[in-house]
Amino acid sequence: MEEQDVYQIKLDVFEGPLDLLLHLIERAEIDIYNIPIVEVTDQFLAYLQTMELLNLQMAADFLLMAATLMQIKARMLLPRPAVETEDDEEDEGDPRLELVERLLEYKKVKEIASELKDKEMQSSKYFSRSGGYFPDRETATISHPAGEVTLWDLVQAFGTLLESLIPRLELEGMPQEQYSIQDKMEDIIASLARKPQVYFSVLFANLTSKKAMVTSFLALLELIRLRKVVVQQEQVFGEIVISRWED
Amino acid sequence: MNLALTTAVIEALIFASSEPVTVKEIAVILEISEVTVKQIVEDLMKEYKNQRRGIQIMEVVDGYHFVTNPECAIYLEKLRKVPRQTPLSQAALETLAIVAYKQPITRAEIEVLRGVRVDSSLSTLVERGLIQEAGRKDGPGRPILYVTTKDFLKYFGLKNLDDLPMVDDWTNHQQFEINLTAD
Amino acid sequence: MNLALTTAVIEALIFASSEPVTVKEIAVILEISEVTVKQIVEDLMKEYKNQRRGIQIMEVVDGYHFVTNPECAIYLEKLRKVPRQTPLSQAALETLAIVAYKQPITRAEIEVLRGVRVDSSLSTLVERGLIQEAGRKDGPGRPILYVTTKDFLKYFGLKNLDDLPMVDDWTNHQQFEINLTAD
Repeated sequence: MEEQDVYQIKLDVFEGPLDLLLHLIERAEIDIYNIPIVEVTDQFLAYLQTMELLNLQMAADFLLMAATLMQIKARMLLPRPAVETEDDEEDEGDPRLELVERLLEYKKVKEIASELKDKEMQSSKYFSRSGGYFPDRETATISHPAGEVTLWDLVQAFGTLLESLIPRLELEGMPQEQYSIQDKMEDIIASLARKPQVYFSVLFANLTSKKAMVTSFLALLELIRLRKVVVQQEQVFGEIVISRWED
Repeated sequence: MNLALTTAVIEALIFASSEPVTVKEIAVILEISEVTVKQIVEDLMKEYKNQRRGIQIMEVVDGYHFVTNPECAIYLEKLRKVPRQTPLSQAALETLAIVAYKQPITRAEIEVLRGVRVDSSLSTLVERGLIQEAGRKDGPGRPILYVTTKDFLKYFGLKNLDDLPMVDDWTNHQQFEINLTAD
Repeated sequence: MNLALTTAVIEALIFASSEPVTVKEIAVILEISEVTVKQIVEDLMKEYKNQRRGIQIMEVVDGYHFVTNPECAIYLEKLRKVPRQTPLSQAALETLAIVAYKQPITRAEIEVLRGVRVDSSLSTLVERGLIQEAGRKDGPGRPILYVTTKDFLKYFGLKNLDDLPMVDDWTNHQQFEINLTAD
């Protein structure tokens, strides 16, 4: 049936039972203060059936709302004592009152949500500086953007690298490789022939043992001593960059 | 220290800070009056704006930061190195709307208003830094209270909570006592 | 597209990218020649330099990015010392714990462990100087690796990483192989 189709299409669109109820009321153009509870309850239950048919996970919230609706329906069908204040919509005796209030509140939530959505779209056109390339705490060090690093910095950086890498490597039980300082010096020069600069951490990232790292490190120191390479650091604690010695 | 250098330093401060810089902070750092700072920042803002540069200074929450010119947005989206903010889901937007207007508020109170469980949208919002925990409510279970963050204001381009759209009685925080019948 | 807008877009691209932008990337995005891009970027660089602005465009290994003018450095140092720290959120703490015990680690690996996106807590932690980028992992996409900083140790009163409290499973790496299904 047509009705069923509507439900099927809308299935995943509802944010919850209140959203569904609001939809049913708005679609039928019913006065929210005077909800035809029998009709709405039937439609709500039909929706739940559709969910079951489609094997969708029935949310507890929907079941709770169905129970609430049926309870209100039952109370509506009971004979009510005549009330004098006909024009008083907020008749305390009306079992629908609490539901109506919740629906009205929820309607406001939806309105605000859609305003926020507009604002989100609007402000998504402004991009701020992302990723913290020079985050707050390190900004001050930009004063020497390519300042040379001291040997001590390098040793420290290496120490940090070992600290973070070795436990992992040793636990992973990687096979150890054999390197000589000469081999490693050639490796570094070879990487620098391909690229003008190499990151310290990248150079050491593939090494699988402490010994290989120490060998590479000594090779690097030797190259620095021989003025084959220079090392630079863009920020304190930042990446150390190795490049060819120019001139 | 001349005006040119003062202006340059203010520009650098606004750029370098990871969070917007306040007039007060700049005044303290430069040892000049807040009035002077405000004047210089406003001139800088105008300068960037009039030159229709790719970046602009924007006033947010209680400070200033650099943002790109919205006219460049379509090109920036092509740059993969700009982390893409996925827009918030409808569920998250509804939960956020409630927190924004009713803060501080507990999870159970939000659930009464939305009629659904909100665990997952709450944690999304906390993860994205749009809301945060702010102590606990007195009473049974001492539930956690949530409030919006400064990032919430920044995210939606609001200067403060009063910038939120007015919605009937919702703007009057006192008036709305949440009835915890469903708890 | 006129020169003014092209220049503005290039400025915005250099500003907004989390990593330096290359001439080639800009050329592809704007659909103009690399020669033109290079000319415009160089003009922009000169403009910033001649005006002795607080921010400058700098050419680095793999592209261009904005940096602050070195003349402003002493004031930026002061900014760093202006206290403005709110306690870390639970989300940020969890992310930090993972980085501390699993470093070096990529964003995707952290997300597998936490089960949520961690962009925002990662950038908070980087901004606060508790973690930092440390090169890239070999493999597809060469994702950025994160490690904790010295400030992290200071902040938590640790002498070194070995001072971190032992956490059974976590220290046993065999048991805790990260499955990169989410990458």
